[in-house]
Amino acid sequence: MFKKVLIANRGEIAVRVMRACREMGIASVAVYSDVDRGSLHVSTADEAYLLGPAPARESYLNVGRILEVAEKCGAEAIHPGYGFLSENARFARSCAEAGTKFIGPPPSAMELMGSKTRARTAMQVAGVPMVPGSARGLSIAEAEAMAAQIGYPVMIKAAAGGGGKGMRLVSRPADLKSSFETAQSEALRSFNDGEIYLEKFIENPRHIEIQVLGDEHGNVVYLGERECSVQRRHQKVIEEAPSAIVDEEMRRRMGAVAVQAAKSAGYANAGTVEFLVDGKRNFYFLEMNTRLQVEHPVTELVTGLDLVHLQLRIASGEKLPFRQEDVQLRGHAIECRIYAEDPDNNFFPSPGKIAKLLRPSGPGVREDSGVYEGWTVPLDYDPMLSKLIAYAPDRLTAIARMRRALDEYFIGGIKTNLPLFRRILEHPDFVNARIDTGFLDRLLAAGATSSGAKNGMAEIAAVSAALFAATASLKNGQNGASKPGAEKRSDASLWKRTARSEGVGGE
Amino acid sequence: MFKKVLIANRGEIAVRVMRACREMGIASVAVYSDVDRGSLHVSTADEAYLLGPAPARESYLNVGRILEVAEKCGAEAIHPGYGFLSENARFARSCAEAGTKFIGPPPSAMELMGSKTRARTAMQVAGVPMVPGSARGLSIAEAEAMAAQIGYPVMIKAAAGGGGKGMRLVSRPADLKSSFETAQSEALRSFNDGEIYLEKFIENPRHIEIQVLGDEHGNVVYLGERECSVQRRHQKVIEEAPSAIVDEEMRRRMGAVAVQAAKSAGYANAGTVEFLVDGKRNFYFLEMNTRLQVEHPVTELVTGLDLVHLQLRIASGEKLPFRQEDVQLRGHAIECRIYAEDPDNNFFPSPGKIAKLLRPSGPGVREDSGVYEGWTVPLDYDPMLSKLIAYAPDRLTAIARMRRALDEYFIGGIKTNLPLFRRILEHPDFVNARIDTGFLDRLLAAGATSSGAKNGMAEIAAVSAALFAATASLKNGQNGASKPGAEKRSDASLWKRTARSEGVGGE
Amino acid sequence: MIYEVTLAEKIYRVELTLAGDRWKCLLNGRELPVDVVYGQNGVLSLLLGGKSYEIKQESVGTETNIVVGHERFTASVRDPRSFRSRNRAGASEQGVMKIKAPMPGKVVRVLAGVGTPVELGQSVLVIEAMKMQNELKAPKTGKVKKISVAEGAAVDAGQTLAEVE
Amino acid sequence: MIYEVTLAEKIYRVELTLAGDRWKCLLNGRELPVDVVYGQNGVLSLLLGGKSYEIKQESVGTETNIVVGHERFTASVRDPRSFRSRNRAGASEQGVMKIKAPMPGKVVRVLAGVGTPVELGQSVLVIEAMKMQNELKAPKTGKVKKISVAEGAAVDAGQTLAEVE
Repeated sequence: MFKKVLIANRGEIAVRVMRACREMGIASVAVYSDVDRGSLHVSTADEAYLLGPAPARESYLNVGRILEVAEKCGAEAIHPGYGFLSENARFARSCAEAGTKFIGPPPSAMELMGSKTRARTAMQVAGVPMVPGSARGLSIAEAEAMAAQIGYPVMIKAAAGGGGKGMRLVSRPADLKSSFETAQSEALRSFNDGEIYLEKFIENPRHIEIQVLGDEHGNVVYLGERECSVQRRHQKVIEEAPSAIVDEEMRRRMGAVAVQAAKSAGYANAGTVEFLVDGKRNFYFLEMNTRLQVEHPVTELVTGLDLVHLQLRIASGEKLPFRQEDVQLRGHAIECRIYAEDPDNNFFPSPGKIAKLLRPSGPGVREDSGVYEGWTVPLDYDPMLSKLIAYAPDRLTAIARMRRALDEYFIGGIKTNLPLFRRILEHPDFVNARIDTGFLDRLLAAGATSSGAKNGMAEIAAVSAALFAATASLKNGQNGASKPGAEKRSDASLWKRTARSEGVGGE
Repeated sequence: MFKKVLIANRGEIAVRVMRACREMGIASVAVYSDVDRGSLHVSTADEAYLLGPAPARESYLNVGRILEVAEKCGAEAIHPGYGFLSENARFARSCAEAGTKFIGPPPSAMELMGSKTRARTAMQVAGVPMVPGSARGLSIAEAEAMAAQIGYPVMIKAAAGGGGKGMRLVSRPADLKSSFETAQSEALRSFNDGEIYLEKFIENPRHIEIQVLGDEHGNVVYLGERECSVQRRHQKVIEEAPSAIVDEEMRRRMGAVAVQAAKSAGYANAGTVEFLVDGKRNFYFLEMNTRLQVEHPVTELVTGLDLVHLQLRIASGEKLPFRQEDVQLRGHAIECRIYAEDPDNNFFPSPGKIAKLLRPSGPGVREDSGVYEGWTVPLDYDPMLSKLIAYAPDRLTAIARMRRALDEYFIGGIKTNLPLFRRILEHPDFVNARIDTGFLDRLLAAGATSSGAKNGMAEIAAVSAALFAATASLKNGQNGASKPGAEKRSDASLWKRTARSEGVGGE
Repeated sequence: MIYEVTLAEKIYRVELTLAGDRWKCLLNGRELPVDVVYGQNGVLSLLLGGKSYEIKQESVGTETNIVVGHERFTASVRDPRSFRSRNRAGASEQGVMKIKAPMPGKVVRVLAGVGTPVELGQSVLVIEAMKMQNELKAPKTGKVKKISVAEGAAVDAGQTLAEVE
Repeated sequence: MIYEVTLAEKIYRVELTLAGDRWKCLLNGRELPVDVVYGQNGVLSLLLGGKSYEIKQESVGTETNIVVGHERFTASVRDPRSFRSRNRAGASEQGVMKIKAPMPGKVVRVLAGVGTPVELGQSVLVIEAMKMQNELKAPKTGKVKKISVAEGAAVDAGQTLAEVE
């Protein structure tokens, strides 16, 4: 096993990997940017080295500097976490050249899966089910023939497309020709490439993914699925395991396909094969993520395994310590991603100082956090603060437990998306597992309904606001009327001043 | 299911039961004594009512007042937690008479198990293995015959005994007569009852217990064992599940015996059958605890069940939602009981204000706590603050994880037994599961060995002490030499004053 | 002490008197038998008629929130006995209103310069944080009186960026 | 600022100079390139030669502890430039020593009254907390100069109970 591992990341995932290192007797090395000197991952690590200024390209994406630190401090391996350099095959190659083990798959597998068209071709060869359609350019006549064959609605896509450009949804044969031509001219203008192909349009799909794990001796297993259909702008918000619509037989089929995909790519270490699932529970390959996922804890809770421990053991050359038939799912786990963002204001990021932090705990509650009370969330990176995970014997109990944990969780001083989760977890469609990738957008479009409970609590809140003000005023040695000149710049007086301030701020 | 449940307890167990109520949609009612108004269980509950002054007999043992509160607020059931009224059969009967459901076994089962001699007789009838010996009074001649039959060493015990009085260990036949006579005269003097019986002496036994769960329809299951051999003065300090010496076959035999014991007592709800286990893995009935145990979380983690949810469901009349064959153990769990006590000073209680609280979290870590930062631990009750539980795929990883969690746990301002746990978890006998009920006493008798690491850290500590003092002095607006008259009574200056105080306090 | 608390456009008059270590509380003239204890810093345990409430208080940018259980209320508290405070309040509602930064960030654009007439809700500045842009809008119809920051400047939460009169 | 820190009977001389927002640190005359940040209240993150230490400070009764990782040190800090503090310290070690309550509790018995000769380690008072009794012992051989509390009195942690001279 490695004696020292560098974690080329920050925030909750850096802390999570360092905890695993501590548990395995491995010294952990943090790297940090100028604005992260006071971050939790720095004080959690056994060693810590400055990378450079705040911008990621000068710090957490600075391959040269990271490898220099690894060499200087004698780290034998680098864990990339997720994001940043985790899916960068060139970084993985550079590690190998520098004699440092990259904790992840071989660079060749990362390259194959990193290219959408190469991956699609390889997966087709491997017999992985894909959304019906063509992966090569078509003429209008070919497109019409294929659409007739696979059935409407279909999606017309530019081969070089991205960001929604050169994409058209076609619901009936009469519209195909004009849509094809519009998409083609848009693609030509945007990408200077008019190649157009066509796929069946999956209506309201679920996003379900399979966790795979392979060692460097050719063994690959799957660890069940995660349902990640609660998304906003293709960003996962809630994940759970298992999926309410996947039964033993479907899990076995999806797992076999995922293992086949991984094996055909020469995959090792932890990876995730993402699928779209339609209303008839047909599943289609979407992409493979060649790294540890944010949502790996839900899989850990239902399998009883520790994926980061296993990543480290695999990277050090060990064989998988169990076989497929040893993997059993038990209970149900749900994860909420807690972000410093304002759900009432278009999810605008809300960096700033965490003035107060009350953390949930107790039975079946896990918090993987990267923050502490008094820390200032910097402006410069992804605003994820922590992950809250609830585990219980069944899905409804896990939902109830997550609600209880959310009640206990309080992050004061910045806006977070905590209030959003209660809305989701109380929505009858979520409770009944009637979710797809459009669920959250529909919920948000419907707007918040003010709960009856809230109205009953207004008097309590009003009295409490006065009590806080009165106590603050006593603490400041004031008695009754305030003397503005005498105010001290304490938290309490600041609060009073804000409460009494006359002008209403913008927006 | 109940709509409202009163929790007749305080501290972590009250909070733990309230969390279960919240998760099940049940309103929870706290009761509290004068000194507990600011306690966590009061603010965690949906309702809270004052019982009376601090002494337990006027508050948490005040049956009349508790039932009055339950009736007034409309609580349909009472959860007694552990300790206080939890094993009081008369309280259970009073609940029934008042029309309030007592969440626990029938009073008759509590009475049977509450009397050591009645329990021993009933268990013998039920065929439960007992420490060899007699349960009735013997003459000297009978005692000599029985000792010869079961083999030395034997323990001579007064039937009415307690607190070690009237007890003698006899290692060889020659000593039996004089020991018998001494014990008998001591028993006569102490209890006015000279009845003496005899049991085989179990050397260095392990304490292993079986969790049972029965519904009110005659179904009883066992949920595996807990090893609780790490004890100080018969007080459990660390518990784990499963036991390192119990295999499938032994678990099945112990489980069957425990279920038999419970069934013969007409038992329902959660209970624990405690056994002594000798060096040859023979197990002997010790006693049955007719309530939820402090250490129930380790069973929850390895079975994936929630015992408090199940207690509530059983008490409301539901049948057990699973059968014996559905219960599977997975992984390993360890619990540390965190007390406000000073392990370096004969475990003297250390009540006072928790000035700083840093709580562990992350993968596989559960904290069931009854305290918060800023709370003052009262003098009046058991000094348990919280329970820290670590879960991992195997025992050694669970130990490593618990060490990691202990590193993260910081309780400032009062003494706690946190440092003791590191000593235990690093001891080779504990790591290798060579533990019995004498293990901890031997460890404590051996004294602490100052670790090499500690010496290397002394310079860091010295520099840090100066840095804290310098920062405090800057905060106080002082620059260099202190001006004693100018000191403010802030935490920082208090610290400085203490650090500089000349007289050394007693002990 | 008498406070006027505004929550969701409704005004509550709360009169608090300290009797020993307990607060006597009148809400809109009606006595509420509250039992209050301060636990963790910034957390209040309130018992009222047996019901137990854990209440937190926080300031985010220019807002002050009171959190009761999982319900969050934006509150503004005034002490009517404070003559200056009342006066200022009256003046500001009719006169100058400020636009404050809701979070730390960078000013990327000023859309309406000094002297520009603006309507209630019209965007005045754009600030950026964490790669997202947010438009800050005029709190009243009037004229931009003052722009206190330059394009490209870093600003703190609560900092006044502009005034509209 | 210069501090004398006593840890496990060893004295460390720590000289700290604030240069901008960084501390320059000399330990027994040798420069230590420390990089210090205050995180959570009472928690310090210290980097030294790449090693990262999370350090907490706490006062329990009459003790001050510094916790580095999971190692705990009882520390006493003196500022030698403070003439008064040094003087008092000198006097007390030779003259009067106090017996302080290590935790809140109740005085159940006074074993050695005023004027009684006592030996180092001899029990002087008994206090009780949480149903357990604890004997408080003489910090030096001498005579009981003063008993500051009566039997049955409730005492706070750190309160002086008796003096031995």
